[in-house]
Amino acid sequence: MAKIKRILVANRGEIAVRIIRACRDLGIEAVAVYSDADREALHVRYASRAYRLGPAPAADSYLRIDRLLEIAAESGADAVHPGYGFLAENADFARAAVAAGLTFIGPAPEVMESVGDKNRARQIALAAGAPTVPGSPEPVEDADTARSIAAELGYPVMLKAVAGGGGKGMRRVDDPADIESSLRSASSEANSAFGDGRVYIEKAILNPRHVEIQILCDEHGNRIHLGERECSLQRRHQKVVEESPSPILSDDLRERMGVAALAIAAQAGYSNAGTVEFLLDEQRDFYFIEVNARLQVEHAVTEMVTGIDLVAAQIAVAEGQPLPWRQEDISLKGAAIECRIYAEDPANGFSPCPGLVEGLRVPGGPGIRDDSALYEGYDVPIYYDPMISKLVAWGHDRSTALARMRRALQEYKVVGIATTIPLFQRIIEDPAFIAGDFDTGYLDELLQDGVLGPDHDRHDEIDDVAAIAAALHTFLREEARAFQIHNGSRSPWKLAGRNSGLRDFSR
Amino acid sequence: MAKIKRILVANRGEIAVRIIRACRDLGIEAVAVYSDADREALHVRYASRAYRLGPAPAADSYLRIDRLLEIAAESGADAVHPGYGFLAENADFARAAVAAGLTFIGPAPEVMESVGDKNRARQIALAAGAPTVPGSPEPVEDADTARSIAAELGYPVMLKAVAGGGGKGMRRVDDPADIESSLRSASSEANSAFGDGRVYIEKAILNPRHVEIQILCDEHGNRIHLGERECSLQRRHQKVVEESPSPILSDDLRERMGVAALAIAAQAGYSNAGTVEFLLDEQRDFYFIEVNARLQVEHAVTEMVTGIDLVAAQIAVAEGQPLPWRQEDISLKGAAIECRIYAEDPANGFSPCPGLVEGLRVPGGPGIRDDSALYEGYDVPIYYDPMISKLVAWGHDRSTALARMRRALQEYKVVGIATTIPLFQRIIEDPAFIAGDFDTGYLDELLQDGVLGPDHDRHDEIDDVAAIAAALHTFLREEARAFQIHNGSRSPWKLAGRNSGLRDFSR
Amino acid sequence: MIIEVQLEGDDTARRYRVAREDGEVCLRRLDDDGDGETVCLDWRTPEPRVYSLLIEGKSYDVHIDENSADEEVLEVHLLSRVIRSRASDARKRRIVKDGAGPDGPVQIVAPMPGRVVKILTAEGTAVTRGDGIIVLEAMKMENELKAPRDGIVVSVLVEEGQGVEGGTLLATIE
Amino acid sequence: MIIEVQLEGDDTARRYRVAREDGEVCLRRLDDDGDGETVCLDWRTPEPRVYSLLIEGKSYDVHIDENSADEEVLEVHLLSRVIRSRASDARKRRIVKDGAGPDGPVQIVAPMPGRVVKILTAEGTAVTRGDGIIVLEAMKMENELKAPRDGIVVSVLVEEGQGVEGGTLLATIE
Repeated sequence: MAKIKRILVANRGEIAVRIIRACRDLGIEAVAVYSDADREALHVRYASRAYRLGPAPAADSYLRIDRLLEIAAESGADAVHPGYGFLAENADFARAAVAAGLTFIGPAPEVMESVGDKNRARQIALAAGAPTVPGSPEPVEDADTARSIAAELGYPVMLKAVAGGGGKGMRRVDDPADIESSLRSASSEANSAFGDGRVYIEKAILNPRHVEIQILCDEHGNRIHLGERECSLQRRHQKVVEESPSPILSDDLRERMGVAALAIAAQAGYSNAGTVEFLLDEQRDFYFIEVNARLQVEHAVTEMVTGIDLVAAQIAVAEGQPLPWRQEDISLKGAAIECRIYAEDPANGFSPCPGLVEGLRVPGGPGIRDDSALYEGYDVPIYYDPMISKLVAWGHDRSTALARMRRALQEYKVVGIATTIPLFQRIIEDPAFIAGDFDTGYLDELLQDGVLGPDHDRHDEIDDVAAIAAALHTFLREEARAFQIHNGSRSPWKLAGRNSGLRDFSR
Repeated sequence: MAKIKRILVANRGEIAVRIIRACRDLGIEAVAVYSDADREALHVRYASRAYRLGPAPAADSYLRIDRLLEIAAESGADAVHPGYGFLAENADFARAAVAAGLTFIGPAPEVMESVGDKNRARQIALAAGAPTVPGSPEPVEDADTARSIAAELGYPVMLKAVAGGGGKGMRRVDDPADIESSLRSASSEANSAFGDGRVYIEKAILNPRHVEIQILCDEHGNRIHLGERECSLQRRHQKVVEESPSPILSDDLRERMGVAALAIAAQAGYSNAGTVEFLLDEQRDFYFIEVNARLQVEHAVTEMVTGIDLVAAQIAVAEGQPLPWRQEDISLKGAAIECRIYAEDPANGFSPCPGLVEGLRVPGGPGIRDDSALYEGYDVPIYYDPMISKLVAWGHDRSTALARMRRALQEYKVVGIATTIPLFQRIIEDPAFIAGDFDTGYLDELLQDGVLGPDHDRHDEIDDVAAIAAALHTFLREEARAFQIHNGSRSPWKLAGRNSGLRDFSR
Repeated sequence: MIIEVQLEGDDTARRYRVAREDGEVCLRRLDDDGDGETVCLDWRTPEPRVYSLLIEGKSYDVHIDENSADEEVLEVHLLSRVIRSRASDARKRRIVKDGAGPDGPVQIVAPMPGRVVKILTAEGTAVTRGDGIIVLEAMKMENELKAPRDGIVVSVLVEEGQGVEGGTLLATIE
Repeated sequence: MIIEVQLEGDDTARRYRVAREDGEVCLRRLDDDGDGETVCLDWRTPEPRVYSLLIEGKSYDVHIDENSADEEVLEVHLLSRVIRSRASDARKRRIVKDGAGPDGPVQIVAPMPGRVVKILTAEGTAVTRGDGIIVLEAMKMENELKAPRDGIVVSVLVEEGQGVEGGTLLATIE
């Protein structure tokens, strides 16, 4: 049970900053790593130490296990935290770190491997007595087998990649006639995405909700769960808004799902923080889908309602400490919601928008937490995941949390790059979302008429003010330009702007 | 019990922003008011409506009761929130607002008046059976009376202004020989500060702690308390750091102080949110000192540990709603601490530092709340109170709250004006503060050797890096200047800076 | 100056006469129905691209993003909404129109910084509206830039693998 | 360039030779003990007046405030500490010294924006170090600006009631 003194944070961006903050709070030194694109990133600036990994592409930097271990040795780190993404669920990395004498902050490599394989994870769940989606426990090889399994399950069925995630290699089949072609296309998509074309069949859960249980297990066999997160708001199978508690879980259902999640954890020999994901059908029956053997992006909503710092808890467990809580110590207080803010333009097909953050105003006040890697002057690089901030709001009930989120989104100004803030502003005004009445298909449906909403959502007063602002903006730009043409290239607007409000153009 | 629809926020700065946020969270329109110095202030920008009050000086704007009532009528406001400072405890304003048909968000004017007079408040406390500091309930007129009261109480005694606050008109007397001159000087100081020279005598509480109870009372006789705030960290009788819970209160003592506070509230007929302030002596005996009939600056620490939004609660009470909580529903979870960040230079005798905020980086992450009125480009005006932000940290225990505050202070960057952030960085490293071992005299004592601490606090590594950074900064400045001299006044550094890191000098 | 503002979804553009009077910016709407009132705006720019407007007692904090490829295309962020619009100096717009009307050359501009991963049409190729011209990659996502109208790709100014800034001219169609 | 840095509380100043080598800023400490090693700094300025320094694997996020009245007086904010220092180009400092040594004229400058509430000494008055010259008010607080050394007030450039910006020259003592 060695006290951890220096943690290599094998990640970048907002999650690296999050982990570094936990280190600072615990009096632990954080060692940052950076690619050439990230020398000025906040995680480098907030860390105690920082080392260059390599060129900008992730394959040359954040995915380089050899360089990470070299830096761990050079910096004198005694532990490594992988964050999420990159190498977070790479058992080879975990194994290499342990072999190098480092404490890996996460589950043991062999556990990571077994729960990371969908088929093995499914078998673990079955052995633990947890409900799973009806279907084949084994990959299917040919269309005839698939057809006979599907007939037994009843249509519609889902074909899913064994190595899958993010909706790749996934097909819904409504009719036996489509089995063969769907199997072929799912397998080929899975192969090109994961290098593994194996596919299995499950009964399709119609209009499902995605609800997951946060678990926390120590190395002494103590296991607790920290309630659920509602993650049904997904765009193309990617979570965009999460909340805790789920608006539809009863205490009884939460208890049963928690018990199932912990049984799976026990069966897998799981330790450290993890997430057990379930689908809920329209009868509120739940089915295990997978284990995420790492910290999740949406961990903050659980932190807000339980008061527990999950990163600090991960570190304590990795040190070998027993959990300081028993299940009865855990209760969910109030409600929390998270928006994943991306550097993407929702009005333009969610095309990525890296670039210079010319202006930034961060929301504040009661119940607001901003976990971001932004600062004014930061240049969002083109190479990595476009998530730039996680905005979290807490309230004593769900409607207060939503109201605060609405307010915070309005306060948040990121100037210079487009972000998905307008997407969340749309979602948070939608009656079905406000009522808690949505499933995993809801968001894609909502966005069919464009992110900014249908025309009937327009508002005369807002239109008038927007048009006036646009006219003002254009007038000032053209005026400044005319002045420059008449007076030579050196603009006097620097002085004039102070008084006339033209500072915008003088910067 | 009329629902409030539109609130005139009769204040400015961070507290106006705080109230406007609560309005937005509740779906209520906020009407801001502004002086000529505040047209670009955040409270104007965040409000639904905004009206000009008058010229910059407070006497011509924020203290103009007539203008406020005109604006309330013009804007269609149905209620007024006074914040703190300015007219918050001015019973004439409250009375005029009520007479104009507005709902005043605070206690009734006559209650405000009775608890605002120190002598009457003391009589209320005595009638309520609450312990008060031994002393005269009446102002003393002459030195002989004073001497005989002092002899009865035992030295040292305190002379205090009836209309007092902030340490003005206050004298400690250790010896009968000093009574006469102290009485004269306290009375004259009180007269010039408050226009009221009356002074009373109390026994001096040695090495006291200042602990206050937050109360919340509705108009139906329901009263609860939300625990205490420890406010002993004061510089020249002004609170600078507050926390909840107090590091020295037992559950039993909290309960007894809460009961005393509520008895005083009942005796006064108090409604809405308020604070009952006490001194604690070295035996942990407590003595009532005064009632603050308004929201306090430090209300956020109570919000963090109770989960209750005090401004929202004030509005609900003002609407005539009964409190939704009973005393047994209230518990303090974890610990919260607040630093009042001022635009003052702690290294230069706390001289005020208004001016342009050229750069701003706000801290974030778990447990951090920033209630501020700052943004990058904001020009802090010279006319008003220098408090620019309240930084609050919450943790599941006091040491976690302190660690997060330490981290947040390090993250917080306000470029362009000096702030008191270095003062808090000093306090938070001080062993006595960390141990919770301090009284109201602690901070002035700590600061005797200067805010930045004694020389033995120096650190070779930090000195080396600081000197290198200073050399680099100076080199870059001189280099840019030399380049400008050689190449004419139009600087090419705008381009060069991008690559060489010289952006600093090109802005 | 006459400023024309076309809000997305509106049938017709709004026209404003905007001028400085005694240092103030004053504005009159000139739509079909004739003569509106001239109002002088109470406005500030407290932050870059952010306008604080007070109109009839109401406070609006407006943030305007210009499209990096076309400064006339604006996204106006206001009260939790985004209103897309095109705003231009009417006289200037006429000049541009004369030179590059619907039949003039069209420029394909990088909408964001990124890397050119594929050039789909060589110089001299005839394309129809919607054909892909260039694939640009940024943040793990590929974006196909399409021909906004029929024509011939007269120039391609970048190479595969090249990194480009937002706003870079990539190709021209005539 | 030779830069001298005097940290408050230190007996002697540190001297650095700073130069650009192949675009990098390299620095060598030149203290009494003779010749140190030349190191090229890994530095950036991600934000105005903020430096990110990496030195021997350690990361320092340093924020430097210049005194508005005297650019050589720096407050270096680093790891929860504030280190006050005076840093200058040694050659330039010599020039200034020749012109305005300890016996030269001294300027009283407004340390912050504010309003002149009182002028305590008229032009021509002899003052001793510590005497109040001007009272400046800002944010409900009065600040007395004092004579930094003995001399005669040769000019007072402001009037009572006047508002001044930070850095404004208020008076000169010789």
